Amino acid sequence: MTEVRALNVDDTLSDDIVVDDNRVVMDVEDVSVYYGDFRAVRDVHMPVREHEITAMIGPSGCGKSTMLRSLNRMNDLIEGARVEGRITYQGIDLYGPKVDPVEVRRRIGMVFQKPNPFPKSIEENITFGPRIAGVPKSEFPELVERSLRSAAIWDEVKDRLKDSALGLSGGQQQRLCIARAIATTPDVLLMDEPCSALDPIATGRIEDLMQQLKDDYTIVIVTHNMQQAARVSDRCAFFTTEIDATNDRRTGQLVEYDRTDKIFSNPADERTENYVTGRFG
Amino acid sequence: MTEVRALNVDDTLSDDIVVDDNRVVMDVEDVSVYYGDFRAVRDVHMPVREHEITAMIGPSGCGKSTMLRSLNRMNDLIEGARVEGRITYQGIDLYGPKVDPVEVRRRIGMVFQKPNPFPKSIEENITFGPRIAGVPKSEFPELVERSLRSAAIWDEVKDRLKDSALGLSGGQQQRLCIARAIATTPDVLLMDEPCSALDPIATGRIEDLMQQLKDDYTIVIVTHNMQQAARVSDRCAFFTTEIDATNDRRTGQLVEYDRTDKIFSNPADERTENYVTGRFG
Amino acid sequence: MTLISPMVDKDKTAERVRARIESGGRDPKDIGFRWLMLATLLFSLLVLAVLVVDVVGDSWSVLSSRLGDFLANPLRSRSDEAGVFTGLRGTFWIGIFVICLSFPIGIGAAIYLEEYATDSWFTRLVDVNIRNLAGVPSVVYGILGFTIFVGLLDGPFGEDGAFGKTTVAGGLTLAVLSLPVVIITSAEAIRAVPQSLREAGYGVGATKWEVVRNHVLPYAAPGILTGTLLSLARALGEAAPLILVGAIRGRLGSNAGFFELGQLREQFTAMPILITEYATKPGDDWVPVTAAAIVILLLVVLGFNAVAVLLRNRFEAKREGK
Amino acid sequence: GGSDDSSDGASGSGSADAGECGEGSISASGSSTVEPITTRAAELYEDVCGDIQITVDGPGTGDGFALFCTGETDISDASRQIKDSEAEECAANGIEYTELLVAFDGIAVLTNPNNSAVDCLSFVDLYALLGGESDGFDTWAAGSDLGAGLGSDVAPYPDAELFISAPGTESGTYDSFIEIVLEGVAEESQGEEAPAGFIRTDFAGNAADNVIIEGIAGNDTSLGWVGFAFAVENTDIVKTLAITEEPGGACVEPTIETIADSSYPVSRGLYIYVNNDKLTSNSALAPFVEFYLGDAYTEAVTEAFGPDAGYVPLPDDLKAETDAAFAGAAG
Amino acid sequence: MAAPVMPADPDLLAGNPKRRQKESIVKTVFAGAATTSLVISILIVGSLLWKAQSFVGDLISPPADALAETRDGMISLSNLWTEQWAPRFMQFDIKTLLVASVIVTVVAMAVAGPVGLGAAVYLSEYASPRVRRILKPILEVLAGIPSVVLGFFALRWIGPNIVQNLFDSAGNQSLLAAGLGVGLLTIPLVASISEDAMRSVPNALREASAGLGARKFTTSTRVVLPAAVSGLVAAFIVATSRAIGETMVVFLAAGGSGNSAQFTVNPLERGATMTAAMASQASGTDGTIVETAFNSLFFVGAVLFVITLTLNVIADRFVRRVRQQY
Ligand SMILES: Nc1ncnc2c1ncn2[C@@H]1O[C@H](COP(=O)(O)OP(=O)(O)OP(=O)(O)O)[C@@H](O)[C@H]1O
Ligand SMILES: Nc1ncnc2c1ncn2[C@@H]1O[C@H](COP(=O)(O)OP(=O)(O)OP(=O)(O)O)[C@@H](O)[C@H]1O
Ligand SMILES: [Mg+2]
Ligand SMILES: [Mg+2]
Repeated sequence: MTEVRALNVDDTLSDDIVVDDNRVVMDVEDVSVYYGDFRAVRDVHMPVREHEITAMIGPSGCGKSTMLRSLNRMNDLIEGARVEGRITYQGIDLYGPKVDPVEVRRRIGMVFQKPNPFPKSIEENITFGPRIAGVPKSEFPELVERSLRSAAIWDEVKDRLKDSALGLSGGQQQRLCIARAIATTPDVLLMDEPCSALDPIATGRIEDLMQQLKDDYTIVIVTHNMQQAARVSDRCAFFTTEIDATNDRRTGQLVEYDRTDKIFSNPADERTENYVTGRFG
Repeated sequence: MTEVRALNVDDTLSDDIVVDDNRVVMDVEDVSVYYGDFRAVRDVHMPVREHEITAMIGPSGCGKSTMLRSLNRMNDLIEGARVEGRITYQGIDLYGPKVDPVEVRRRIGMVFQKPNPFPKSIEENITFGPRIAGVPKSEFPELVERSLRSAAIWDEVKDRLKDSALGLSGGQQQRLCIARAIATTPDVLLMDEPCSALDPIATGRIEDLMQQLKDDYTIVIVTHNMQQAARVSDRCAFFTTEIDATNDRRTGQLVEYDRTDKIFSNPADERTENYVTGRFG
Repeated sequence: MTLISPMVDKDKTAERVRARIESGGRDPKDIGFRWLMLATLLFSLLVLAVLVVDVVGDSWSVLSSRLGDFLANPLRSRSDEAGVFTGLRGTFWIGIFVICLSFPIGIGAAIYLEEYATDSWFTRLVDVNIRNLAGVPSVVYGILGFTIFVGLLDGPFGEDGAFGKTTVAGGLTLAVLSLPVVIITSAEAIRAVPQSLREAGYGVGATKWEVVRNHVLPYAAPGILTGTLLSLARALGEAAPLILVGAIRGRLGSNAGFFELGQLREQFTAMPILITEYATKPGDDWVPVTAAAIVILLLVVLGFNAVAVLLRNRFEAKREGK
Repeated sequence: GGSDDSSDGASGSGSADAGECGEGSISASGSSTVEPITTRAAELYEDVCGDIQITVDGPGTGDGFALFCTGETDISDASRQIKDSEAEECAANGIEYTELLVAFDGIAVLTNPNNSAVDCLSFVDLYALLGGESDGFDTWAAGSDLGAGLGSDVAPYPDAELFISAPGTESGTYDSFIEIVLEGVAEESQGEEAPAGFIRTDFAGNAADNVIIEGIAGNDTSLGWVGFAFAVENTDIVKTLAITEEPGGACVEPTIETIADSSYPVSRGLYIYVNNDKLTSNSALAPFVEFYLGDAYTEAVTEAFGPDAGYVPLPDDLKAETDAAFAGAAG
Repeated sequence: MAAPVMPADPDLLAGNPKRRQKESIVKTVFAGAATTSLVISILIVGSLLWKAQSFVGDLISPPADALAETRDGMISLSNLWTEQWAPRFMQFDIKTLLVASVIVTVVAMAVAGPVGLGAAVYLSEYASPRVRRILKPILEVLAGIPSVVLGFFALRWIGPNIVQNLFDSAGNQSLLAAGLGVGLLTIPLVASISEDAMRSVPNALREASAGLGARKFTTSTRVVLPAAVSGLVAAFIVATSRAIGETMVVFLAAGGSGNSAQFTVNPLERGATMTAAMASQASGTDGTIVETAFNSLFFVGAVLFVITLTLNVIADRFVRRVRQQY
């Protein structure tokens, strides 16, 4: 694979895509996200490639979660949240008129910072998504096993599928949440700091799991932990905040988006360098 | 100064104190802290030396805050919290029968993770402590200026002392809280992640301030940020958690306590090394 | 050079420090205040305990000698025959109205406000309106009941001779009275559902209703149940609106059984009205009767209250324990 | 009483068959004073015709007639005779009715047992203390001049607080007291128009008779009035005053006898009005009224408030007139 | 070169129309439920105004039957400002009712304010979680005691045992006895809202205070109470509004149930509050067969409604302020 040129937020990304990279499955073009009047993050360009892990890093409040949640219209649920610019999935404008956000979320699954299993049985956690999507009940047993296997938790729970998911440990719960997301047959998985509530061992397992999952899914992950970004991701977007002169509030922005090794070894922007070397944050 | 030997949790600390180190102002000997039946942290030995910054680091839940709050009997406020072992200040057992915890807290001040100014004027925030301690009103003007100067915030607020403290920025609020703590003339300052709610610039200012303050005060700081610990502290205690075999809950413990440069360059314990090199957490 | 001019107690000899720290000091003001506050709390509990003891004591002669009679007999003009049957029956049916009308409508409105409504003038209006309705005195709801439910619904929902002052009118009035409280408490319970649970639902492609039905409502159910039970209890203890709606204080002719539907179109009475009537009857022999009726109403109302509060505590404890 | 079996009203343990009881339900409304009698009769009727539902309400005589004259009720209880205006309303709606005198109710004038200064008052004295011209008098003595001017032989009254405990304006007892005691003196004193009114209005009336009695008992120099039936129950805590119509006349204590023979001057008749059309259209009505005036009569009247107290039954001649009136209406 | 992604099936993300339709039906149903509250408000205001305006109209141009009941053959708006409340005589002195309401409310709040606040301070600041777990529910259960019960208690117990014992001149019923009864009724309300307000003060402030060497007394009075002041004011106003609107206690224990009352400022005397006047007007009308007199009920209701509404709006302001703060 050839090296891509370090991106500059002012460039148009599509010009920079190199042919033998993986196909772009989601594209973020010139996107700003607002909460009411407040622009939380601005001018983001970020193509997401198939079967890659794309990481978003940056200091707290720089809009990583905001950006991530725009990718599957999860932000629709927040009063006043608004996306400007274009986000596409398989070439379809996610915010286009004929798009049903419910369907978007089915195809672009999400895993959250704090494991959030439903307070129901392990099995019901998995089958909820398929059930509401109209998958026939007869397929459930196979589907449950497949999802749990994919999330590398089948062996741990196969004898207690009817037990409450709340009885699982934090790391198990997080893998269950991944399994639950997988069960609706998405092809992109968004993960917002999926390990930050977990201990080192559970973290390790999730990281391993992500590596396995990327064969079948495209993954976008937000993390606070730079080492984690360096370990797991193929591509890395560094965000930071800057005071918006017009209203004196901090707006997040994409500083640099590039291959992970490049970001960590030879970043193009000084701010990125300061951050990845731990000068602040 | 000569190097102190790396401490081992099983040693008795007093034997290891080297003469030309600063005087030990607080000593933690064989301390465990419980919440009800749950032992949150166990077997801590940790002498705190005058005019030094002692940092406590470790993964979430390892008992850093618990330990810190035991140092000025702040944990008394939590139902069921209980200290075993001996914590001394100037040689006095803090948990001795005749000790007035209120007086302890006046002498061992505390700064919290989230800036928590009273919803009153800046001035009243500062004078609250002295007033209840019976300092005559006539001394207030000088005391306010002195405290605010010590906390390096005087210039920013001197024209608005009567304004509400809630109008200050997060970083200013945190410095105000430090000024407020200083105003009761403590000689130890405990700080629980004082910068974690702040942006990099505000963080930088607080770190500078700590360096200035250590000429007059002894500081114990909890931080999540290893770079911060490395930057500001003289001595560093690394805690971690381990499953307590008896009850299957995680108990925190002190892994290593030593000079900061030693902890970060040449730790004695492998777990410390894993942690400081970012292998997890 | 530095900004810092230290004010550390330079004179900190170990002895002085020890003396101050080991002063042991319990401040008398501190202790006095604590006891004063405790006294106020105990006072309020004590007065109410006196009330209960007093009432139970007064009622004893009736409850111990003729409880069965007392429950089976209607509003009567002689103290040794008087009972609470018709009152209980009316209160039961009023409860049914509250449960069947204000619960579903109230919970529906709460779901709308918490889950569906966007921040629009309409939502704000409804919101402000509900909070104000909750503060409207119950006697004013009586006026509503009198003009609307008694006056306008006389024809369709009232039998001849009931003058519109029917169980339907009473039930509707109290259903309307409890609606705002049901909405507010249900909305609170729904608001307490962790956002993460909703996100989990939406994240796997559920529609709003699917999330609400499968996740929000089950989670909020204990809270909703608590709130609705409390508002039910409040409605069952209300007398003022029923006085305006014309609950019977003399003799209630209806000898319909407890569960007969026909009585909905007949005149009615209810426990609090019956107590008001008994309380204003002349003669000391009515005191035990009144007290006994009060004990029975208290059992019903405080029973609902206690169940609600226990339920909530149970679920809260469960949630926190998790 | 005949109903100490625990009948809940639904048992229908009647000894008579449906033919005698008729079918339907009966509603009575009107005076809260008469309501206990009608209620008691209805309660007793349960043993005879348990399936007949009889509702009795007591909002007041006026309200009762308002309903009665639009044909909504079968029976109207009244503590006075129907007013002309009410009769016109009935006529306008084509309602014909029969007036049945059922009992007497004395009104007892009360003070506190500790008040030994007065034992007997005349109408004039009562007017001087309670009439329209006494507005604002807060001692007994304040009425002295007025009383003396009207010929009282008791004035001057004691110089003590005048604490009034009396029925509220909504009650029939209040109206009767005005009508019987005050109206005549007022017209004499103020002229036909009675610009100052018949009764002073500056006291808080009360709806609950026991509360009125407790008010009397709670103040050493209280004055008030209440239905005789309530007063006799409480002679241990209140003192009934003897009354004379004219100053200097014979003082009469209220008792069952003195009320029945009309020698006690403050008494009134209690009535029920029965809708004539309903007597035929509602087959349950006539048997009930018959029972009311027949089997139930004595017990309902005398025991309306329990075995020891009650209203005063009609003397035989008046009772015969009532029976005859009903017989005529029922055809 | 960029790989221009060809749009896949444009309906790929169109979703299931059936589910969307169900969603919109459900939403409409719930919106309808929320709208009923508006309908109720409109009905309340409508039913108050309808007859209240006809009452005021009657005062301006009195009908004959109303004139016949008066002493001087005169009715005007000034009948709203005389010395007594006696609808039967066309005396509609609204200040008699207002002042009685104020007396009852002041007495009630003088009891419920400090006692409720003290109980709240104890529960929020001193009680251990275990004690709070026991006491708070008891207090809440007691909040459910129906007001007829407290009315009976005020009449039978507070009046004779407390008021008449303390004040010789007091009758068996008095505004004071009713006020005390209403006060008892509102204690749990004040305690509960105040406790919520104090508990919503972030623990960080308590810690800050304790960290500076403050005792609990100081923390409670100088930090927690001032920080919670909006909530406490709200609690007080809400309770005041409740006390003004309380009916049965006053109806039974204040002595004004006979639908006539004198203007008085003496709490030891009998009197009728707005609510008691409404209840007695509605429960017995022998004397007031005149429509005008009966309609005074709606006029009083409208006045009561405006007063409580104003109080509630003010209380809401304070509650909002609490929310904004933390
Ligand atoms: N629901 C919301 N309404 C208004 N502003 C919001 C909302 N959520 C986030 N913000 C603001 O948007 C900005 C970006 O927030 P976001 O949560 O995306 O940051 P982040 O990079 O994920 O931070 P963290 O690392 O702390 O999770 C912040 O200033 C935040 O205060
Ligand atoms: N009030 C409390 N009651 C019971 N357990 C507590 C309480 N506070 C803390 N704990 C438990 O004690 C342990 C140590 O908590 P502590 O807050 O001291 O950790 P920490 O190292 O400060 O973590 P963090 O970095 O997240 O602040 C944890 O298991 C925590 O759940
Ligand atoms: Mg985030
Ligand atoms: Mg901590």
